Amino acid sequence: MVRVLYDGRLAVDIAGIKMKTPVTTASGTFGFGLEFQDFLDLEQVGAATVKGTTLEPRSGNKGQRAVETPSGMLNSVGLENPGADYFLKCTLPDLQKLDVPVIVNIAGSTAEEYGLLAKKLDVEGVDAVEINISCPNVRHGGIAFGTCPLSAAEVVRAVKANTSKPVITKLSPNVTDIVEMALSVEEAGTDALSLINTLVGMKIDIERRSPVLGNVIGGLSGPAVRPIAVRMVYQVAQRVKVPIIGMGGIMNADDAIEFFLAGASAIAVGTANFVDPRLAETISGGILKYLDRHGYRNIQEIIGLALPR
Amino acid sequence: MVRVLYDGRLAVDIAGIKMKTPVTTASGTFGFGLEFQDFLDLEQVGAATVKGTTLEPRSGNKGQRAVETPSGMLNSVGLENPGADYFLKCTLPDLQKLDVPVIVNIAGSTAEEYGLLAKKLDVEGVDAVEINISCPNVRHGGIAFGTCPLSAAEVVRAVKANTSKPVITKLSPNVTDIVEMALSVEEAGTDALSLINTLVGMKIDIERRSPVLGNVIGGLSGPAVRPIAVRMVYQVAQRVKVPIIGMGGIMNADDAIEFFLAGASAIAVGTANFVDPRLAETISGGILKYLDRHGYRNIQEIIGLALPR
Amino acid sequence: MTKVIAEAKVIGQRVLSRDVRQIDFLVPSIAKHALPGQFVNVQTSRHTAPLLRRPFGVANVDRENGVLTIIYRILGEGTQLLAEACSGDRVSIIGPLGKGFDLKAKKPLLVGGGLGLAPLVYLAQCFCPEPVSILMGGRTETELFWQQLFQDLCEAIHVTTDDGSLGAKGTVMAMLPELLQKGGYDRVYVCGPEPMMRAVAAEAARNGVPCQISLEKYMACGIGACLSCSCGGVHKRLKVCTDGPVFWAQEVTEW
Amino acid sequence: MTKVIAEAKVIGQRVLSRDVRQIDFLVPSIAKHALPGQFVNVQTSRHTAPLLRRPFGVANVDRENGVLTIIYRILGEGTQLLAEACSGDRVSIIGPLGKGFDLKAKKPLLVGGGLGLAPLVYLAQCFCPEPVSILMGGRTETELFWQQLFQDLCEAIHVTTDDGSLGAKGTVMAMLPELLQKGGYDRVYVCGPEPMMRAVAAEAARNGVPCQISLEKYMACGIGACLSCSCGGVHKRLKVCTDGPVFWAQEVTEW
Ligand SMILES: Cc1cc2nc3c(=O)[nH]c(=O)nc-3n(C[C@H](O)[C@H](O)[C@H](O)COP(=O)(O)OP(=O)(O)OC[C@H]3O[C@@H](n4cnc5c(N)ncnc54)[C@H](O)[C@@H]3O)c2cc1C
Ligand SMILES: Cc1cc2nc3c(=O)[nH]c(=O)nc-3n(C[C@H](O)[C@H](O)[C@H](O)COP(=O)(O)OP(=O)(O)OC[C@H]3O[C@@H](n4cnc5c(N)ncnc54)[C@H](O)[C@@H]3O)c2cc1C
Ligand SMILES: Cc1cc2nc3c(=O)[nH]c(=O)nc-3n(C[C@H](O)[C@H](O)[C@H](O)COP(=O)(O)O)c2cc1C
Ligand SMILES: Cc1cc2nc3c(=O)[nH]c(=O)nc-3n(C[C@H](O)[C@H](O)[C@H](O)COP(=O)(O)O)c2cc1C
Ligand code: FES
Ligand code: FES
Repeated sequence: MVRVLYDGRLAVDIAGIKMKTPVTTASGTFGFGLEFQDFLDLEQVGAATVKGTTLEPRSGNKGQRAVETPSGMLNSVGLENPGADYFLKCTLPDLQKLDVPVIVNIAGSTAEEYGLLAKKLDVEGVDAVEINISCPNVRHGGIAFGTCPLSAAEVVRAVKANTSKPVITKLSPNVTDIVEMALSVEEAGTDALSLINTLVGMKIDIERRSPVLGNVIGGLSGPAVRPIAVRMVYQVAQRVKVPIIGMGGIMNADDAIEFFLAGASAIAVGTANFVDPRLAETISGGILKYLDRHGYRNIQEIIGLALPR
Repeated sequence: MVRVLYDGRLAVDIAGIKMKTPVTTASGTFGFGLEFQDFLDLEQVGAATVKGTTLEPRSGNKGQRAVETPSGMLNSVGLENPGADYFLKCTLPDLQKLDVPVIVNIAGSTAEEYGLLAKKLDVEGVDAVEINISCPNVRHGGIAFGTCPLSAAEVVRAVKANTSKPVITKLSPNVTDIVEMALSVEEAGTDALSLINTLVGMKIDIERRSPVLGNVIGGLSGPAVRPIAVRMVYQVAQRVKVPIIGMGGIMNADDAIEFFLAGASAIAVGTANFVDPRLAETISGGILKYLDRHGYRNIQEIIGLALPR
Repeated sequence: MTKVIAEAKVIGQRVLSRDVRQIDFLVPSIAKHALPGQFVNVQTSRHTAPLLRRPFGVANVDRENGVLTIIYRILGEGTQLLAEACSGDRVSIIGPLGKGFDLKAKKPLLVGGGLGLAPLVYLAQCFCPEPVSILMGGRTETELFWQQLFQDLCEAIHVTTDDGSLGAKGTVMAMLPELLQKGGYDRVYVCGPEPMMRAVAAEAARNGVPCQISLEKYMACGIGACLSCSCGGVHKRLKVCTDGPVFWAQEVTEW
Repeated sequence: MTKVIAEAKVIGQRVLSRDVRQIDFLVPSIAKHALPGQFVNVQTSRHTAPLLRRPFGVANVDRENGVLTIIYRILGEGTQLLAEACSGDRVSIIGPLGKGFDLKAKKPLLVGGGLGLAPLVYLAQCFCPEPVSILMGGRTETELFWQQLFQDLCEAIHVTTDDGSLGAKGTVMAMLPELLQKGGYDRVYVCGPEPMMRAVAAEAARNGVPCQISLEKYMACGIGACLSCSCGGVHKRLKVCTDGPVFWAQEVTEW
């Protein structure tokens, strides 16, 4: 395994989260990070974004939860997780031993719940919270927070009021106007943005004549969605001031660079972790090579280069 | 080439358009149909949906117009076409010689323009018009008609008022709520729906550090988007009464069947025409085999089978 | 047991039946640790479609020579690509994954059907020279090759086929009760279609014989990170890819 | 000239340089009609990625034996896959596509650079035994193989390289004016990078020699259906894939 000497050229500061490299992991695709220790050195990852955590334990969706699609996959895990208390007691201590920022992805069904969760996670060892707003808003008849600028902003405010940590808001791409969503949560005080979450899709088993996923619909991720993700980062980067963590279909350093050029200050590896569990570490080397080849001194110099001047 | 004897088992009637087979072609991917005559028998296609036509000739976008993406492609042709007059004078006569319904896809930048175009095309030889509402609405600052239920409905009414032909409205997937869009245009009187059009995406050339497409953004199509298309058909089919022409990433008969099970009454082959220009003809044979294997008498029996009961 | 990702070299491919193949990989780093019941996650394409790795049970291992064998049925794109691999080709493999079978039986009965028989080959091999019996269920006699594979590894091979074209007619349940009553088995290991495993586990329980099952769930990661494969357990949720795929029958409450 | 879609059989693959290959297909239905300047659209994968066909100029044709040759540079996924094709493999090809070169020259000068030289091989072949001259531009001497390809087909081969490592130093423009003034050529055919074609066409116009160019645009369909490849023409919009790829230089107003 090639160890990359970062020497500060890849260092980024995302709303106060100090990362050695801008390569992080996408929530839900990296477990708690510890699962990957056979394959990579967690300390060589910019930040470990752990899987979606809720106040109470959740057992997730029934039936088949994942299926491959052309250059992508659908998942409907349904936020299975052991709950915040378990995370704090059993997982965080192990993560704390490592020199890597920990970002906890949080989900709830009311703004208050997000607030309570943020407060509970406002402890040493947690470096930031990432708000997953692609969850159904039970108050408003199940419409996802992530598709309504106002309720998204409400969640952001509830979280900001309850934590001393940097707050990242992760946007859903299933909206007519991603810029409107971004501006709304920026206004509400988010310190950074993650985009994109998964697109809603489904697959039908033509032999059984019914949906493949137990949950019928699922979230589409992987290289198939990259053109949509790059477009959204490119559009949002032109309008917001907060830093963006770009993700969606990144399979290698070239794909990552597309996101930096589109205006992302950091990126996350998601589905690709399943194909190559070393990627979140090795991709940094590829980015350095690109910087060298084009004569850039550091990653900052390429952020947003493809944006209109 | 295997000629399929349809014997009525695949026949569908989409809002009065009588098709021998429910397999049609997606606008913009099939030229005027005549381009495919070296490869297939146009009369074996359910309907030939010809490329987007505007009132005046358009020369389209500058620079690179297409690029491949994982299991998909982006295009930004920009509605290049010789205009409605040229179509009526030079192309339609050739199409009329063939025993295949002709659907003309239309685009404009105001509701009135759509109306004028519909009136102009209300002639013998044109069997239906398909409204492409994914065009920027110049009146409303360039916001696409396709992403606002009210302006979409306005376009539909303008077209309905100016034609005696069946009107198909083609929905854009770049919206928060596809069902809302569908209900709005159904209410406005559309006779059928086509879904989906392309998703907005982009690609950046990391060597040149700028967008690949001259137009910066383009429309994503191909198998990559199929899960999204199937999901939208499935959601809309549960709520509307008008028939749906399903499309988005159909590469073979199995993919087509997914759409029928999701509630589509016909399907269209798009990007796949580029990979296999015979597909719009040969796919019907595959559908028949499926009907046989499962003991269905005709295509009607499988439409919507995967929908919740 | 560390999991590794390795570039395996294809050293042989055998046609076992119309759609079943056996492939041998030279991959010492995985072969030297792999236990019966564990699986490997194989990348079938360097392109983005097919995208995910495909999981296959370890069907045999030659530790000395660093060879790992899998037996697979050609079903879709991924297995089709695998079938096109030629000797000398490199294939990326992650393994060994998951928890394997408990090996502490004195008189084990192996029960399998379809490709579920693949991991049982390696299991039988590991019990040698202990006397192992196997009960195989199949649809027709077409998959005779399984008998050849188990021939030198088992003291008794019992066969059932749905149409009676080979062995007893019916499912494995046509023979299992009698075998369990008279055979003196102290462990049942079953791997096959879910209905088979449920029936076998229930019968084993009736006879008071401890039973291990090997679950198959759609897997995206294979290393416990995505929760695609989770199932309900007595004490907690279980992940088939890391807590299994082999479980004691009573451990799993919801498959 | 009907276009056909055919399953071609790979009958040979030659390494011309580090990243350039020549591949011979047995595909009589296309080979028997293909003219110089036309192209074929090759499916490089049966999976959805890479998705689209890849266009390549016809580099040679052996009508009698039904063999069609293309010469290609390994650039990305599609050409990499093509380079992995073995003799006997089947590849789906659509062709012949587009309009080829006008063949009515008495004393033609061919000008090319990079892979633009590929279609000129077939063009030179078609002029034989007429005396053909070629002017080739390259970056360094590494692509010597082109000289071997044209050796028996041309009476004169002029070479320029950017670094002067072979032939004259500079671009083809270092030699072209003199050649056109003294050579008595009645046609220039140019295929190569756009800046080269623009410069050559301008120089030909200055010398009153009719000039044909062969455009390369990103193509999705290759058969005139998608309008990915259109460019501006004097009288109307042109499609590179059906109205071209070969055009008279003055026909095209906006590349
Ligand atoms: C732990 C485990 C061990 C297995 N061992 C074997 C074995 O030894 N021999 C064997 O032939 N098969 C085995 N399988 C099944 C094997 O993984 C699938 O047959 C294979 O992935 C199909 O790939 P494909 O691309 O050819 O088919 P696809 O076209 O992808 O799918 C065909 C069918 O296989 C199922 N499948 C596809 N991908 C996966 C996946 N990643 N995980 C689970 N199921 C999937 C699909 O649900 C579908 O029904 C095992 C599966 C698991 C989970
Ligand atoms: C009419 C025509 C004739 C050609 N003749 C030859 C030839 O004789 N020899 C040769 O080596 N190359 C030729 N090319 C270029 C060749 O098509 C590309 O090099 C090839 O498609 C690259 O495929 P890839 O998957 O390896 O690379 P990709 O990774 O897909 O792309 C690499 C580069 O090739 C370009 N490219 C990719 N696909 C296409 C496409 N469908 N159309 C046009 N450009 C594309 C891309 O813009 C990119 O810059 C020709 C192109 C055209 C349009
Ligand atoms: C199996 C799986 C589980 C996921 N779980 C979560 C989650 O809990 N919270 C969240 O915000 N995003 C979740 N995501 C979305 C990813 O974090 C990421 O935004 C998305 O997959 C796009 O990136 P990719 O294409 O690189 O995978 C999940 C994705 C996958 C594939
Ligand atoms: C090159 C190209 C041009 C297109 N032009 C049009 C058009 O003019 N009007 C329209 O309504 N849709 C147009 N579309 C969208 C297709 O008709 C279709 O809705 C979309 O591509 C999804 O189907 P597919 O994935 O099978 O291609 C175009 C698509 C492509 C790829
Ligand atoms: S397959 Fe990902 S957790 Fe088991
Ligand atoms: S490539 Fe489609 S029209 Fe030319």
